[in-house]
Amino acid sequence: MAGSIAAQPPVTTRTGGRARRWLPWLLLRAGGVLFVLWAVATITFFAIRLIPGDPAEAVLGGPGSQASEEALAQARREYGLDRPLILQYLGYLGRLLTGDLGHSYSLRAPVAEVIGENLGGTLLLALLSLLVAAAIALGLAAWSVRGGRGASGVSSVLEIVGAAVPHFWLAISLILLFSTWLGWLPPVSVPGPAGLVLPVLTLAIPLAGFLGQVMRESILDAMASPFVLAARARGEGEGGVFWRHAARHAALPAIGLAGWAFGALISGAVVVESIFARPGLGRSLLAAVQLRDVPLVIGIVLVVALGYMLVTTLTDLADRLADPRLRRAGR
Amino acid sequence: MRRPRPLELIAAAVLLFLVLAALFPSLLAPGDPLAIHPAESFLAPSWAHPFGTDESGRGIYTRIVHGAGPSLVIGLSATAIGIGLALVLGLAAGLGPRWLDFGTTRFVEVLFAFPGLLLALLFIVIYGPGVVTSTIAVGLSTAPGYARIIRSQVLLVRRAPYLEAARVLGRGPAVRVFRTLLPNLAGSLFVLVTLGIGQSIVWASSLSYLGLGAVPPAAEWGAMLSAGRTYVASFWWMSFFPGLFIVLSAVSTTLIGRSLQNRVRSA
Amino acid sequence: MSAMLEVRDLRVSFGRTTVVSGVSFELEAGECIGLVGESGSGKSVTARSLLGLAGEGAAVSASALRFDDHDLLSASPRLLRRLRGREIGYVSQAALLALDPLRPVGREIADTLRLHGPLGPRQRQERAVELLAEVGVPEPELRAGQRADELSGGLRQRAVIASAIAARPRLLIADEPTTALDSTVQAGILRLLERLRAEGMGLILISHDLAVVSRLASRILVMRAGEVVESGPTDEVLGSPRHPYTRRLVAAVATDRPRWAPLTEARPMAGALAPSPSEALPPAAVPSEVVLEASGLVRRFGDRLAVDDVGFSVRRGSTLGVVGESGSGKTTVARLALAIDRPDAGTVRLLGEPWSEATERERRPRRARIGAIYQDALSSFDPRWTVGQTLADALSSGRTRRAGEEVAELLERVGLGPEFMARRPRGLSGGQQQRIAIARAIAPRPDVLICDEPVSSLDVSVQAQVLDLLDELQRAYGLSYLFIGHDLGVVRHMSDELLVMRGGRVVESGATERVFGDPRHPYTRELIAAAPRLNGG
Amino acid sequence: MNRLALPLLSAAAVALLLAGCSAAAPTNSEPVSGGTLVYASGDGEPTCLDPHVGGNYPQALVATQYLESLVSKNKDGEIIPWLATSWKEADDGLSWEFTLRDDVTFTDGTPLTWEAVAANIAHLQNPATASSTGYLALQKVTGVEKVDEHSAKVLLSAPDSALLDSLSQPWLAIESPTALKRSQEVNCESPVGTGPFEVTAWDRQQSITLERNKDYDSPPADAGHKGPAYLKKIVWRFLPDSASRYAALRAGTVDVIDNVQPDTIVAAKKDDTIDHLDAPRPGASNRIELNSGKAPFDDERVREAFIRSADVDDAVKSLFFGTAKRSYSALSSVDKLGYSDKSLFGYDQKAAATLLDEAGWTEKDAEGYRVKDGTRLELDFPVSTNQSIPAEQSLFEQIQATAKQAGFKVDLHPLDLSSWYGALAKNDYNLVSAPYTKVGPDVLRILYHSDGTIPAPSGYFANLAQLKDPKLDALLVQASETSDQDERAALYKQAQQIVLEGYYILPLYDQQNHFLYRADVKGIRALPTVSTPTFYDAWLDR
Repeated sequence: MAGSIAAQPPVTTRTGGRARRWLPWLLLRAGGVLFVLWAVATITFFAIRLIPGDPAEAVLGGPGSQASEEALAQARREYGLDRPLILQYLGYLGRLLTGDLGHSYSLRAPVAEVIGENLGGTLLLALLSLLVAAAIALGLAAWSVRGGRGASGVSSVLEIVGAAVPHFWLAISLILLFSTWLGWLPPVSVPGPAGLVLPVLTLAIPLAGFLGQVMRESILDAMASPFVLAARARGEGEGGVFWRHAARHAALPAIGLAGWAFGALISGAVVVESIFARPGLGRSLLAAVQLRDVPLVIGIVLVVALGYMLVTTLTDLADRLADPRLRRAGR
Repeated sequence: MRRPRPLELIAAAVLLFLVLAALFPSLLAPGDPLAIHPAESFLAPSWAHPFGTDESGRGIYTRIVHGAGPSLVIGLSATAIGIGLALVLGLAAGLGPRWLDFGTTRFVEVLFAFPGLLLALLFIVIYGPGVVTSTIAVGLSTAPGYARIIRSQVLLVRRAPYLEAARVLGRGPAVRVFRTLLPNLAGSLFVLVTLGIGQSIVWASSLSYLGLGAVPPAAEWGAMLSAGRTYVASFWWMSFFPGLFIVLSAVSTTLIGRSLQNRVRSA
Repeated sequence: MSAMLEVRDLRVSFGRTTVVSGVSFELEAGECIGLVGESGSGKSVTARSLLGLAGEGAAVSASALRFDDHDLLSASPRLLRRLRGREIGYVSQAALLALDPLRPVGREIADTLRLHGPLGPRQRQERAVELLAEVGVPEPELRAGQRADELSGGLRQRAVIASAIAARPRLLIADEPTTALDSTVQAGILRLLERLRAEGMGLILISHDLAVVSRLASRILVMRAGEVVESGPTDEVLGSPRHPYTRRLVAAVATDRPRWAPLTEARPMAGALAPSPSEALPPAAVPSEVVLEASGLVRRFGDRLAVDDVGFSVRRGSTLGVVGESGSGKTTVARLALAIDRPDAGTVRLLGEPWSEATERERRPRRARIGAIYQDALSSFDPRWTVGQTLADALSSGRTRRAGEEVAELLERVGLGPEFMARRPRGLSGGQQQRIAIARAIAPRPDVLICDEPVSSLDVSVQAQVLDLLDELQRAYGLSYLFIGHDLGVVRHMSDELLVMRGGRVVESGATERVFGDPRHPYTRELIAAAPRLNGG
Repeated sequence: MNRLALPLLSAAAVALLLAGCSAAAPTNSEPVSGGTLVYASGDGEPTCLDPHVGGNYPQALVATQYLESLVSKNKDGEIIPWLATSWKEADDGLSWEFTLRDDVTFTDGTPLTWEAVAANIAHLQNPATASSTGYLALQKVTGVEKVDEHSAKVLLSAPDSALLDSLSQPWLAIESPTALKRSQEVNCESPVGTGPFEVTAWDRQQSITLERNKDYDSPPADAGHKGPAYLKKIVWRFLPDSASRYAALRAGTVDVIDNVQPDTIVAAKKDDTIDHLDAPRPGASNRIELNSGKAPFDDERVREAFIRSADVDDAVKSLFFGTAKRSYSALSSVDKLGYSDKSLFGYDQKAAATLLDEAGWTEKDAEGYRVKDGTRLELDFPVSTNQSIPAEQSLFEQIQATAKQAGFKVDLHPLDLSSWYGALAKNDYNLVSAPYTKVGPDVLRILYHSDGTIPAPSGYFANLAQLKDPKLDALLVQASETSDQDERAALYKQAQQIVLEGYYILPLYDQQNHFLYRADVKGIRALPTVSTPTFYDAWLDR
């Protein structure tokens, strides 16, 4: 659920250059990642403390448990909830450094294990949705470039509408159409590909709307550029011109958007995973927050933050490799 | 000025309807959005009730019209919060010295690293659901996206030759920023605002869907959509129309924003 | 044997506007024909319509449009695609952008072979390297793998030509092949085209630069507003131009025109400043005070030494020309003179007082004493302001933006009417934009004006008007110019004294006529020799 | 564009045809062994599969399939034998002796002996188990003694007429003593019982897998057959979204769904491929409690005025499509000792107005809400979005609207579970609705005895109406101790009269508990104890 984005690749950090100068860029990047992860963990740790309700109660099978005083006292000792907040925080950071994400209260299992089980589902969903979104956006762009007069008008409207649809309204409509009325697809996720189609479509369509709008500008610029005229003059057909030249140029802003898209996919996953009952990080996060399961919330948030940082680092790298002008311009 | 394309007319008409509905709801829908008529519940769309009725017999058309106000308010104020915060961050990063740029960018990345929805979830669970908290939550979670765009725009404008020309003409830094840099930035901000309004309404409705948004019986589109969700198999219109208006408002604000931008650019 | 290419009264129109009408010419193999005209004359559309690439929505008609036995008018898209690249090669107008920045240069050349040859991917790559060598690119293996932005302008142009001739076409269309190239590089490209023509390739050379076309073309068509105003053998057209437009074109070429000689018919200067239209007379030699001087300037970017120990002095009322190829450091010198950039070493003094050492706050009040105009005038205007607002801002040093009569008078002084006040610079021609830039620069009555390539991107005739305007203003206000350019003819015509720069160093300096009369440094000699001249050779 | 449309339309038409007619189901009369049943629950996934820990209804639903209790109940509400073949209360009522079946073994091989009873009761009373429902039900139990290898004596601090009712609930089912020695984490993941199925896998947030117990032969007295269950396997899934849960049932992806919405019940009636099981839960009826512990409901006239101003009948009819019958009692209609009095709850705005005037709420503010010495008649109503189904939340909205006519300003606050309990703990409510499932009328003691207002350490307390009436307390204690059924019935009747006539609660309907299942799944029945369906007798007619 990140904000909207205009067709503007982000300005990356200010160092760059030949192999020798990659090192400072890498160091700076690694430093940035560590800082962000630390900040995210800290903010979440203290933010959750603001939530009303007794954390110890969350430990004992969630809210409303009529656990006895001894049970609550024992839980506080066991999870160190009786120590002053700062000590808890430092203890927590210490364990974090050793990779111990702690124990989930609600699922009574190590957080790392819970995340391990759910990570696959969400990653698969996110990656497939990204690919389908890119395919739809590219398809629309190709159609609008070669489809004649009305094509580009219609496809740009489709993109705007696509970007404006709330995930859950789309999910409900898709279930109504493809499952209830047409009966082609299962309404909830079942093992195997059939269960993936609707969830992926629900995430991919809004993302395709955004990607399409962003790629459209750079594709139209490329198609009107001198190097495309030169390609045509060499005898290249329209198809060759689009796939060999314009499509690559559309990839640049799309790569720049990847960081934001990752955030949008994770937020979307929360909604899609609960409607289609797919196991995943999104759904576990929602449940964990409602059950005040502190370690699980922080664990998931950290994994998502790490994922986000990986994606932005990769896009930063891809930017530099794909478009040498960025590297040479020292940006 | 270019002759308006049919699409822009439709978008303008939708926006006009929404603003009218927001300002004078009783003009377009005289009924009371909250009054219940248990005998007339779950009626299909008909002349009496163009969009059908909900589980308590309230006209969905009436509630959508009366819901326009709150939904637009959420859209506008969330965008204001989002872009306001982003403007501060973007300008600090774009104009300030390098260390400030580095610091702000790291801060924006931290905000970005939080999945938008989690930021909203935490905020709402701490301060309780409701229109105000969900508006601030949507504003906060959209700010990093805008901050990143504003920062790149500022850097772009800051390097523009006409700023250097102003310096050659002897204009001081303050004059250069306020008479030249900011007004030129405003152009690109305008698009962000129109895009932002649509997105804020969509995200606010997602929060209502998760039960974190407007408190019943308020006629807010997201809450109506969420309420209709359980009846979708038997009474499709309860969810369809609120959803339709959420999409319509987001699409028309984007279209109007885009066409105004083209007008400004080609004027 | 009928000609290889026959064009009979070609007509191209977009919707209601006709862009090309009544163009006819023939071309034999091994012959070069020149299409000359200013921007908007339709020369480029004429060439492109031969390939069926006139543009979106173009209506092309002709009584005959034949290449060998192919009728280009009724050719099917498939046939046209087969002709392009295999039979007719095309070097596009903005050559520096004609290579896809994201793909290796070798791949762009291999594409032509892929489309029209039987070679497999590996042989294509090898052939591409051979082609690069053939067009004179050093270290072709290395260059083939690099991307467009890693090559200099000249190398990029050669790579584009390699791509155009890869399939050995029998006709090559070269559209503005040498614009924005330094003269020495330009000379190299023309020699390459000459070799291709000699090897039997038909060549259509399109340019706005008469001198460039005159070196290669045996026949010339002069085009204006879509029509051919004059055509014939090159020496005839240039030697004794019949049509008044051709005459003006030939006259406007600044090369070899003495200092102060007006390049345009002496137009009576309106307003109080009309000097008597006497023949070219330098202003009275007033005991000239040094208004701007620099000594020992050094500026380094990373490990590249852009300016190395440069010194100069500009006298009141006179022009110091700075000439050199791109990358010679002349623009950096201009930025140091304007104190936009800080030198690593050396000083700049303005009107006798320290200028580069002063703090920005100290400099601000004296900024009015030194103005600047740039090659791309449009990008130096605030996009949101009208012409009136821009000039009012310059006049009132920022306080009021009221368009008053002083603005109208300022416009008049640069030869523009008051109706321009309400217009937006974006909607004006290149020449008009540069005039407004000049008006803005002289508004605060400066002593010195830094002109960084002010006319390089203008058509020859427009260029002449701007240069004459600068002369008039210099004579009227005793302005001193630091005039920077890469076109030797223009710089020579404008400057009293000259600096020749190469690789950040001043290789030669002195009075302009002395430097051109007997150039001492070999690089200066090479520069002068490479500059294209109207009288061919 | 039309080039593409033609093929798309024809494909859709074909698919519609296929989906329309369901495959003709082969009809066998005899139960068929084998097959896997997929159960889709709308509740949140339990945090622990051992119902001793915590003790909520989702745990009871799944535990019914693999754990068994000492005793059960039949349709007429009489206690019938299960793991215990017979039982005897001591004359002084301070102990009960249970004789166990001698031919039952737990699925981990441990034989069922008296030690199992002792171990389970100890496990329930151990604070570390953090049991709530089980812990509260065994408050009077002080210990367990061996009588012989297969019979145990349960010692009490005071006579407890509700002991058998309590022991019949899944939250007090008997688990293998050997298994109980394992860590709570392991036991939560794979509890060991004597039931017809056993837990073989728990893939969190995905599904629980139960497989047939081959050696099973200890069904309750009223079971449909003997020996092992027919089904080979049960997959227990969690589909929180009600619309997609119902769609999954229609698509055949799942076989049984719970938490069914009223409109889907009506739709299912029209669909012959889906059958309906209505099993209202025992214990308290679904009701709105009026917090008499603080203003304005400390005044009985204001309480009656509110109840008179709430038009519940119309709302129930329109929102529940007749799938729920209006209740005028504090107890579920399943409980034989339920007492109801329709006359107390008639919708009468005039009466409400006069009552409010008598109570001093005479002035009205601009929006028509009643005001008394400057304070507005405003009521906070926290609503738990987890526990109240959407139809019930709409009912509260309709009550809010009708109460507004009488001058009450009702503020609804839909909250997630944690915030909801938080609000109750801080006494931050005037109205609240909380379900309570328990076998037997003793639920009245938990809900309305003044002890119920003393919050547990976690802040939770059950007496949400904050009713402190010594006379009522005495009645409830006496009823819980007498074993004479007629005396017990008379006592509970008087108790309920006090609660109803004091206008402390606004009863709505029985605690709804609806299930929909594919018509080709035969032999599903709800245990008459806590109305959880058992799939012991179920088989697939496929």
